[in-house]
Amino acid sequence: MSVTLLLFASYADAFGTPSLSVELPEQATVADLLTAISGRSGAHVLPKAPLVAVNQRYAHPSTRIASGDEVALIPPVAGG
Amino acid sequence: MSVTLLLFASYADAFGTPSLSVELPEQATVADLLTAISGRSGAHVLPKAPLVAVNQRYAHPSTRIASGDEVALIPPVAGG
Amino acid sequence: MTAVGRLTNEPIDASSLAVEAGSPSFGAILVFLGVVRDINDGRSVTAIDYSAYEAMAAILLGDIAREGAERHGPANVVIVHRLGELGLQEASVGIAVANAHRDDAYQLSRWCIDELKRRVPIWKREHYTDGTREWVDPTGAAVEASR
Amino acid sequence: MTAVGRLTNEPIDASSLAVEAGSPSFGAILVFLGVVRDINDGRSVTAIDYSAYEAMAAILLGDIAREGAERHGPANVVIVHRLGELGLQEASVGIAVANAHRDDAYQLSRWCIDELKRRVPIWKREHYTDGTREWVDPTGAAVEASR
Repeated sequence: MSVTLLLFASYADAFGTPSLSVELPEQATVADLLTAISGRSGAHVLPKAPLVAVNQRYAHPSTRIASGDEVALIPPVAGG
Repeated sequence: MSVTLLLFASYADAFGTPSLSVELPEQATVADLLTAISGRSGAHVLPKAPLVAVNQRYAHPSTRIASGDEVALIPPVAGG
Repeated sequence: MTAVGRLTNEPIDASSLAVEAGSPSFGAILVFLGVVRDINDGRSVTAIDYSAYEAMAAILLGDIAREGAERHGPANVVIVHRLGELGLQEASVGIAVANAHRDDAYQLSRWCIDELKRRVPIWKREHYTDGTREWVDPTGAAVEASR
Repeated sequence: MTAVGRLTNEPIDASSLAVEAGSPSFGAILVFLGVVRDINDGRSVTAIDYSAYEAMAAILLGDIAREGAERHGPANVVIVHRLGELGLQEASVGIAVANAHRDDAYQLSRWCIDELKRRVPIWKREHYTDGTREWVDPTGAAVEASR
Protein backbone atom coordinates (compact mmCIF):
# COMPACT_ATOMS: atom_id res chain seq x y z
CA MET A 1 0.00 0.00 0.00
CA SER A 2 1.03 3.63 -0.45
CA VAL A 3 0.97 5.83 2.64
CA THR A 4 1.30 9.61 2.71
CA LEU A 5 3.50 10.74 5.61
CA LEU A 6 2.96 14.31 6.78
CA LEU A 7 6.01 16.34 7.76
CA PHE A 8 6.15 19.56 9.78
CA ALA A 9 8.49 22.32 10.88
CA SER A 10 12.15 21.20 11.06
CA TYR A 11 11.32 17.81 9.55
CA ALA A 12 9.61 19.38 6.55
CA ASP A 13 12.69 21.58 6.12
CA ALA A 14 15.08 18.62 6.40
CA PHE A 15 13.21 16.40 3.95
CA GLY A 16 12.49 19.42 1.73
CA THR A 17 8.78 18.60 1.51
CA PRO A 18 5.61 18.72 3.66
CA SER A 19 4.79 15.08 2.81
CA LEU A 20 6.41 11.85 1.64
CA SER A 21 4.83 8.99 -0.20
CA VAL A 22 5.98 5.67 1.30
CA GLU A 23 5.37 2.15 -0.03
CA LEU A 24 4.60 -0.29 2.80
CA PRO A 25 3.40 -3.89 2.93
CA GLU A 26 -0.12 -4.51 4.24
CA GLN A 27 -0.18 -4.84 8.06
CA ALA A 28 2.89 -2.63 8.33
CA THR A 29 3.58 -0.96 11.68
CA VAL A 30 4.90 2.46 12.66
CA ALA A 31 8.30 0.79 13.18
CA ASP A 32 8.19 -0.52 9.61
CA LEU A 33 7.38 2.98 8.37
CA LEU A 34 10.38 4.45 10.18
CA THR A 35 12.64 1.79 8.71
CA ALA A 36 11.25 2.47 5.25
CA ILE A 37 12.12 6.17 5.36
CA SER A 38 15.48 5.80 7.11
CA GLY A 39 17.35 6.02 3.82
CA ARG A 40 15.56 9.12 2.54
CA SER A 41 17.45 12.37 2.19
CA GLY A 42 16.85 14.36 5.40
CA ALA A 43 16.32 11.32 7.63
CA HIS A 44 19.57 12.08 9.44
CA VAL A 45 17.76 14.77 11.50
CA LEU A 46 15.40 12.21 13.05
CA PRO A 47 16.02 11.11 16.64
CA LYS A 48 16.27 7.38 17.37
CA ALA A 49 12.58 7.07 18.18
CA PRO A 50 10.74 9.90 16.42
CA LEU A 51 7.17 10.61 17.43
CA VAL A 52 4.57 9.36 14.97
CA ALA A 53 0.87 10.15 14.90
CA VAL A 54 -1.70 7.93 13.23
CA ASN A 55 -5.08 9.50 12.60
CA GLN A 56 -4.13 12.51 14.74
CA ARG A 57 -3.22 10.48 17.81
CA TYR A 58 0.27 9.57 19.04
CA ALA A 59 1.12 6.02 18.01
CA HIS A 60 3.43 3.29 19.32
CA PRO A 61 6.11 1.57 17.21
CA SER A 62 3.80 -1.47 17.13
CA THR A 63 0.74 0.48 15.96
CA ARG A 64 -0.50 -0.93 12.62
CA ILE A 65 -1.03 1.39 9.70
CA ALA A 66 -3.99 0.84 7.40
CA SER A 67 -4.51 2.16 3.92
CA GLY A 68 -6.07 5.62 4.13
CA ASP A 69 -4.73 6.37 7.63
CA GLU A 70 -3.41 9.89 8.21
CA VAL A 71 0.18 9.38 9.31
CA ALA A 72 2.49 12.15 10.53
CA LEU A 73 6.04 12.48 11.80
CA ILE A 74 6.05 14.85 14.80
CA PRO A 75 9.17 16.94 15.55
CA PRO A 76 9.88 17.79 19.19
CA VAL A 77 6.95 20.01 20.18
CA ALA A 78 7.56 23.59 21.25
CA GLY A 79 4.16 25.14 21.90
CA GLY A 80 3.41 27.65 24.61
CA MET B 1 -4.20 63.53 75.55
CA SER B 2 -7.22 62.98 73.32
CA VAL B 3 -6.87 60.36 70.60
CA THR B 4 -9.27 59.78 67.71
CA LEU B 5 -9.77 56.07 67.10
CA LEU B 6 -10.95 55.14 63.59
CA LEU B 7 -13.51 52.34 63.27
CA PHE B 8 -14.43 50.38 60.16
CA ALA B 9 -16.92 47.84 58.87
CA SER B 10 -18.39 45.62 61.60
CA TYR B 11 -16.66 47.63 64.34
CA ALA B 12 -18.14 50.89 63.08
CA ASP B 13 -21.54 49.19 63.06
CA ALA B 14 -21.10 47.80 66.58
CA PHE B 15 -19.93 51.08 68.12
CA GLY B 16 -22.45 53.00 65.99
CA THR B 17 -19.82 55.46 64.78
CA PRO B 18 -16.83 55.63 62.39
CA SER B 19 -14.59 57.13 65.12
CA LEU B 20 -14.28 57.37 68.89
CA SER B 21 -12.57 60.04 70.92
CA VAL B 22 -10.52 58.44 73.72
CA GLU B 23 -8.76 60.17 76.61
CA LEU B 24 -5.36 58.60 77.31
CA PRO B 25 -2.43 59.54 79.53
CA GLU B 26 0.78 60.65 77.81
CA GLN B 27 3.03 57.68 76.89
CA ALA B 28 -0.01 55.43 76.62
CA THR B 29 0.34 52.20 74.65
CA VAL B 30 -1.98 50.34 72.33
CA ALA B 31 -2.81 48.02 75.24
CA ASP B 32 -3.82 51.06 77.32
CA LEU B 33 -6.06 52.23 74.49
CA LEU B 34 -7.81 48.87 74.32
CA THR B 35 -8.40 48.92 78.08
CA ALA B 36 -9.76 52.45 77.84
CA ILE B 37 -12.43 51.50 75.31
CA SER B 38 -13.34 48.13 76.83
CA GLY B 39 -16.35 49.62 78.60
CA ARG B 40 -17.75 51.44 75.59
CA SER B 41 -21.01 50.30 74.09
CA GLY B 42 -20.17 47.94 71.23
CA ALA B 43 -16.86 46.73 72.70
CA HIS B 44 -18.34 43.27 73.24
CA VAL B 45 -17.76 42.48 69.54
CA LEU B 46 -13.99 42.89 69.87
CA PRO B 47 -11.84 39.76 69.98
CA LYS B 48 -9.39 39.36 72.88
CA ALA B 49 -6.54 40.94 70.95
CA PRO B 50 -8.01 43.19 68.27
CA LEU B 51 -5.70 44.46 65.55
CA VAL B 52 -4.70 48.08 65.92
CA ALA B 53 -2.94 50.28 63.39
CA VAL B 54 -0.93 53.35 64.33
CA ASN B 55 -0.15 55.73 61.50
CA GLN B 56 -1.38 53.17 58.94
CA ARG B 57 0.89 50.37 60.13
CA TYR B 58 -0.06 47.38 62.30
CA ALA B 59 1.00 48.03 65.88
CA HIS B 60 1.91 45.85 68.88
CA PRO B 61 0.20 46.07 72.26
CA SER B 62 3.36 47.78 73.51
CA THR B 63 3.45 50.38 70.72
CA ARG B 64 3.30 53.89 72.21
CA ILE B 65 0.70 56.33 70.96
CA ALA B 66 1.64 59.98 70.58
CA SER B 67 -0.67 62.95 70.29
CA GLY B 68 -1.64 63.41 66.65
CA ASP B 69 -1.09 59.76 65.69
CA GLU B 70 -3.68 58.19 63.38
CA VAL B 71 -4.99 55.21 65.33
CA ALA B 72 -7.42 52.63 63.95
CA LEU B 73 -9.09 49.46 65.15
CA ILE B 74 -8.95 46.85 62.38
CA PRO B 75 -11.70 44.20 62.10
CA PRO B 76 -10.73 40.79 60.72
CA VAL B 77 -9.74 41.55 57.13
CA ALA B 78 -11.67 40.02 54.26
CA GLY B 79 -10.19 41.40 51.07
CA GLY B 80 -9.79 39.46 47.87
CA MET C 1 10.52 47.33 37.31
CA THR C 2 6.85 47.85 38.05
CA ALA C 3 5.55 46.94 41.52
CA VAL C 4 2.37 48.80 42.34
CA GLY C 5 -0.81 48.33 44.33
CA ARG C 6 -3.90 50.50 44.35
CA LEU C 7 -7.59 50.74 45.10
CA THR C 8 -10.21 51.53 42.48
CA ASN C 9 -13.92 52.12 42.16
CA GLU C 10 -13.95 51.05 38.51
CA PRO C 11 -14.32 47.59 36.97
CA ILE C 12 -11.07 45.63 36.79
CA ASP C 13 -9.91 44.71 33.30
CA ALA C 14 -7.64 41.67 32.95
CA SER C 15 -6.16 42.77 29.63
CA SER C 16 -5.19 46.21 30.90
CA LEU C 17 -3.50 44.67 33.92
CA ALA C 18 -1.61 42.22 31.71
CA VAL C 19 -0.37 45.07 29.53
CA GLU C 20 0.64 47.09 32.58
CA ALA C 21 2.65 44.15 33.99
CA GLY C 22 4.15 43.07 30.67
CA SER C 23 7.74 43.63 29.59
CA PRO C 24 9.80 42.43 26.60
CA SER C 25 11.99 40.41 28.93
CA PHE C 26 9.17 38.53 30.66
CA GLY C 27 7.67 35.51 28.89
CA ALA C 28 4.99 34.56 31.42
CA ILE C 29 2.10 36.75 32.53
CA LEU C 30 -0.44 35.52 35.06
CA VAL C 31 -3.60 37.43 35.91
CA PHE C 32 -5.59 36.37 38.96
CA LEU C 33 -9.14 37.66 39.33
CA GLY C 34 -11.16 37.18 42.48
CA VAL C 35 -14.81 37.42 41.48
CA VAL C 36 -18.11 37.56 43.35
CA ARG C 37 -19.77 34.16 43.36
CA ASP C 38 -23.33 33.17 43.99
CA ILE C 39 -22.85 30.94 47.03
CA ASN C 40 -20.70 31.48 50.11
CA ASP C 41 -20.84 29.15 53.11
CA GLY C 42 -24.07 27.74 51.77
CA ARG C 43 -25.84 31.10 51.56
CA SER C 44 -27.09 32.60 48.31
CA VAL C 45 -25.26 35.85 47.58
CA THR C 46 -26.59 38.60 45.30
CA ALA C 47 -23.86 41.24 45.75
CA ILE C 48 -20.94 42.22 47.95
CA ASP C 49 -19.94 45.67 49.07
CA TYR C 50 -16.26 46.21 49.73
CA SER C 51 -14.85 48.93 51.94
CA ALA C 52 -11.36 49.64 53.23
CA TYR C 53 -9.22 51.69 55.52
CA GLU C 54 -8.21 53.26 52.26
CA ALA C 55 -4.95 55.02 53.14
CA MET C 56 -3.55 51.97 54.90
CA ALA C 57 -4.87 49.47 52.34
CA ALA C 58 -3.18 51.35 49.50
CA ILE C 59 0.13 51.29 51.40
CA LEU C 60 -0.11 47.56 52.09
CA LEU C 61 -1.07 46.70 48.49
CA GLY C 62 2.08 48.49 47.38
CA ASP C 63 4.12 46.72 50.07
CA ILE C 64 2.90 43.33 48.86
CA ALA C 65 3.68 44.14 45.23
CA ARG C 66 7.22 45.21 46.11
CA GLU C 67 7.88 42.35 48.54
CA GLY C 68 6.53 39.83 46.05
CA ALA C 69 8.70 41.18 43.25
CA GLU C 70 11.73 40.87 45.53
CA ARG C 71 10.91 37.32 46.65
CA HIS C 72 9.98 35.89 43.26
CA GLY C 73 11.63 38.35 40.88
CA PRO C 74 12.81 39.79 38.65
CA ALA C 75 9.15 40.53 38.03
CA ASN C 76 6.54 43.17 37.47
CA VAL C 77 3.52 43.16 39.79
CA VAL C 78 0.27 45.12 39.58
CA ILE C 79 -2.33 44.64 42.31
CA VAL C 80 -5.73 46.34 42.16
CA HIS C 81 -8.58 45.97 44.64
CA ARG C 82 -11.99 47.36 43.87
CA LEU C 83 -14.27 49.04 46.44
CA GLY C 84 -18.02 49.65 46.39
CA GLU C 85 -20.91 47.38 45.54
CA LEU C 86 -20.14 44.51 43.17
CA GLY C 87 -22.60 42.18 41.48
CA LEU C 88 -22.11 38.50 40.69
CA GLN C 89 -19.08 37.72 38.52
CA GLU C 90 -17.58 41.17 38.98
CA ALA C 91 -13.91 41.13 39.95
CA SER C 92 -13.06 42.48 43.41
CA VAL C 93 -9.34 41.96 42.99
CA GLY C 94 -6.96 41.68 40.05
CA ILE C 95 -3.31 40.68 40.35
CA ALA C 96 -1.10 40.67 37.26
CA VAL C 97 2.46 39.40 37.49
CA ALA C 98 5.05 39.02 34.77
CA ASN C 99 8.22 36.96 35.05
CA ALA C 100 10.82 35.60 32.68
CA HIS C 101 9.44 32.08 33.22
CA ARG C 102 6.19 30.59 34.46
CA ASP C 103 7.48 28.84 37.59
CA ASP C 104 8.14 32.15 39.28
CA ALA C 105 4.95 33.71 37.94
CA TYR C 106 2.76 31.05 39.57
CA GLN C 107 4.58 31.33 42.89
CA LEU C 108 4.52 35.11 42.85
CA SER C 109 0.83 35.38 41.94
CA ARG C 110 -0.14 32.94 44.66
CA TRP C 111 2.00 34.69 47.26
CA CYS C 112 0.42 38.06 46.45
CA ILE C 113 -3.20 36.96 46.78
CA ASP C 114 -2.46 35.03 49.98
CA GLU C 115 -0.75 38.06 51.53
CA LEU C 116 -3.52 40.38 50.38
CA LYS C 117 -6.11 38.23 52.12
CA ARG C 118 -3.93 38.02 55.22
CA ARG C 119 -3.08 41.62 55.88
CA VAL C 120 -4.81 44.29 53.79
CA PRO C 121 -7.54 46.18 55.73
CA ILE C 122 -10.42 45.57 53.36
CA TRP C 123 -13.83 44.29 54.41
CA LYS C 124 -16.76 42.84 52.60
CA ARG C 125 -20.44 42.75 53.42
CA GLU C 126 -22.41 40.11 51.57
CA HIS C 127 -25.96 40.74 50.42
CA TYR C 128 -28.16 37.65 50.48
CA THR C 129 -31.25 36.72 48.51
CA ASP C 130 -33.35 37.06 51.67
CA GLY C 131 -32.46 40.77 51.83
CA THR C 132 -30.07 40.52 54.78
CA ARG C 133 -26.49 41.76 54.73
CA GLU C 134 -23.57 40.56 56.79
CA TRP C 135 -19.91 41.39 57.28
CA VAL C 136 -17.74 38.45 56.36
CA ASP C 137 -15.19 37.31 58.93
CA PRO C 138 -12.80 34.75 57.46
CA THR C 139 -11.46 33.99 60.96
CA GLY C 140 -14.88 32.62 61.82
CA ALA C 141 -14.85 33.48 65.50
CA ALA C 142 -16.33 36.95 65.31
CA VAL C 143 -19.08 36.15 62.83
CA GLU C 144 -21.54 35.09 65.48
CA ALA C 145 -20.88 38.22 67.50
CA SER C 146 -21.53 40.49 64.57
CA ARG C 147 -24.76 38.85 63.57
CA MET D 1 -19.20 23.27 32.11
CA THR D 2 -16.87 24.82 29.55
CA ALA D 3 -13.73 22.90 28.58
CA VAL D 4 -12.46 23.97 25.19
CA GLY D 5 -9.21 24.32 23.30
CA ARG D 6 -8.61 25.93 19.93
CA LEU D 7 -6.10 27.51 17.59
CA THR D 8 -6.35 31.08 16.38
CA ASN D 9 -4.61 33.49 14.04
CA GLU D 10 -5.86 36.52 15.96
CA PRO D 11 -4.37 38.29 19.00
CA ILE D 12 -5.29 36.68 22.32
CA ASP D 13 -7.27 38.88 24.69
CA ALA D 14 -7.03 38.08 28.41
CA SER D 15 -10.32 39.76 29.30
CA SER D 16 -12.30 37.86 26.68
CA LEU D 17 -10.83 34.56 27.90
CA ALA D 18 -11.68 35.44 31.51
CA VAL D 19 -15.28 36.18 30.53
CA GLU D 20 -15.49 32.94 28.55
CA ALA D 21 -14.24 30.90 31.53
CA GLY D 22 -16.25 32.75 34.16
CA SER D 23 -19.35 31.44 35.91
CA PRO D 24 -21.44 32.71 38.83
CA SER D 25 -20.36 29.71 40.90
CA PHE D 26 -16.61 30.19 40.42
CA GLY D 27 -14.84 32.78 42.56
CA ALA D 28 -11.31 32.45 41.16
CA ILE D 29 -10.27 33.09 37.57
CA LEU D 30 -6.67 32.68 36.48
CA VAL D 31 -5.43 33.71 33.04
CA PHE D 32 -1.99 32.55 31.94
CA LEU D 33 -0.39 34.25 28.95
CA GLY D 34 2.79 32.98 27.33
CA VAL D 35 4.34 35.93 25.50
CA VAL D 36 7.24 36.39 23.11
CA ARG D 37 10.27 37.69 24.96
CA ASP D 38 13.37 39.40 23.69
CA ILE D 39 16.00 36.88 24.80
CA ASN D 40 15.99 33.08 24.58
CA ASP D 41 19.03 30.99 25.47
CA GLY D 42 21.14 34.13 25.30
CA ARG D 43 20.10 35.03 21.75
CA SER D 44 18.27 38.23 20.86
CA VAL D 45 14.83 37.42 19.46
CA THR D 46 12.80 39.77 17.24
CA ALA D 47 9.81 37.55 16.44
CA ILE D 48 8.59 33.95 16.54
CA ASP D 49 6.51 32.14 13.98
CA TYR D 50 4.31 29.38 15.27
CA SER D 51 2.97 26.52 13.19
CA ALA D 52 1.09 23.35 14.05
CA TYR D 53 -0.24 20.06 12.87
CA GLU D 54 -3.51 21.91 13.11
CA ALA D 55 -6.09 19.12 13.14
CA MET D 56 -4.19 17.16 15.79
CA ALA D 57 -3.24 20.21 17.86
CA ALA D 58 -6.87 21.30 18.10
CA ILE D 59 -7.86 17.83 19.31
CA LEU D 60 -5.13 17.78 21.96
CA LEU D 61 -5.91 21.29 23.22
CA GLY D 62 -9.49 20.14 23.77
CA ASP D 63 -8.27 16.95 25.45
CA ILE D 64 -6.13 18.95 27.87
CA ALA D 65 -8.99 21.31 28.72
CA ARG D 66 -11.32 18.41 29.46
CA GLU D 67 -8.76 16.33 31.36
CA GLY D 68 -7.72 19.36 33.40
CA ALA D 69 -11.32 20.17 34.30
CA GLU D 70 -11.77 16.59 35.46
CA ARG D 71 -8.58 16.50 37.53
CA HIS D 72 -8.95 19.87 39.19
CA GLY D 73 -12.65 20.61 38.79
CA PRO D 74 -15.40 21.55 38.94
CA ALA D 75 -13.93 24.13 36.62
CA ASN D 76 -14.20 25.90 33.31
CA VAL D 77 -11.15 25.84 31.04
CA VAL D 78 -10.45 27.76 27.84
CA ILE D 79 -7.14 27.17 26.05
CA VAL D 80 -6.16 29.16 22.96
CA HIS D 81 -2.90 28.90 21.02
CA ARG D 82 -2.05 31.42 18.35
CA LEU D 83 -0.33 30.56 15.06
CA GLY D 84 1.57 32.77 12.62
CA GLU D 85 4.25 35.38 13.16
CA LEU D 86 4.24 37.09 16.55
CA GLY D 87 6.25 40.13 17.63
CA LEU D 88 7.73 40.79 21.06
CA GLN D 89 5.20 40.80 23.92
CA GLU D 90 2.47 39.22 21.81
CA ALA D 91 0.77 36.26 23.48
CA SER D 92 1.26 32.88 21.83
CA VAL D 93 -0.91 31.04 24.32
CA GLY D 94 -3.74 32.00 26.66
CA ILE D 95 -5.22 29.69 29.28
CA ALA D 96 -8.18 30.84 31.36
CA VAL D 97 -9.47 28.67 34.17
CA ALA D 98 -12.25 29.34 36.64
CA ASN D 99 -12.81 27.40 39.87
CA ALA D 100 -14.81 27.87 43.02
CA HIS D 101 -11.59 28.58 44.94
CA ARG D 102 -8.07 29.67 44.06
CA ASP D 103 -6.19 26.56 45.20
CA ASP D 104 -7.68 24.51 42.40
CA ALA D 105 -7.36 27.33 39.88
CA TYR D 106 -3.59 27.59 40.38
CA GLN D 107 -3.13 23.82 40.11
CA LEU D 108 -5.36 23.54 37.07
CA SER D 109 -3.76 26.43 35.19
CA ARG D 110 -0.28 25.07 35.83
CA TRP D 111 -1.27 21.57 34.78
CA CYS D 112 -2.74 22.83 31.50
CA ILE D 113 0.30 24.84 30.39
CA ASP D 114 2.67 22.01 31.35
CA GLU D 115 0.63 19.48 29.37
CA LEU D 116 0.33 21.82 26.41
CA LYS D 117 4.10 22.17 26.25
CA ARG D 118 4.52 18.43 26.64
CA ARG D 119 2.21 17.05 24.00
CA VAL D 120 0.58 19.50 21.60
CA PRO D 121 2.13 19.39 18.09
CA ILE D 122 3.02 23.06 17.77
CA TRP D 123 6.41 24.36 16.68
CA LYS D 124 8.11 27.69 16.81
CA ARG D 125 10.84 29.24 14.74
CA GLU D 126 12.65 32.12 16.35
CA HIS D 127 13.82 35.11 14.34
CA TYR D 128 17.04 36.66 15.62
CA THR D 129 18.44 40.17 15.32
CA ASP D 130 21.16 38.85 13.01
CA GLY D 131 18.50 37.86 10.47
CA THR D 132 18.74 34.11 11.04
CA ARG D 133 15.79 31.89 11.93
CA GLU D 134 15.82 28.63 13.81
CA TRP D 135 13.35 25.95 14.92
CA VAL D 136 13.29 25.66 18.69
CA ASP D 137 13.77 22.19 20.13
CA PRO D 138 13.05 22.17 23.86
CA THR D 139 14.54 18.67 24.11
CA GLY D 140 17.90 20.17 23.16
CA ALA D 141 19.30 17.15 21.34
CA ALA D 142 18.05 17.90 17.85
CA VAL D 143 18.86 21.60 17.82
CA GLU D 144 22.41 21.11 16.56
CA ALA D 145 21.22 18.83 13.80
CA SER D 146 18.69 21.34 12.53
CA ARG D 147 21.12 24.25 12.45
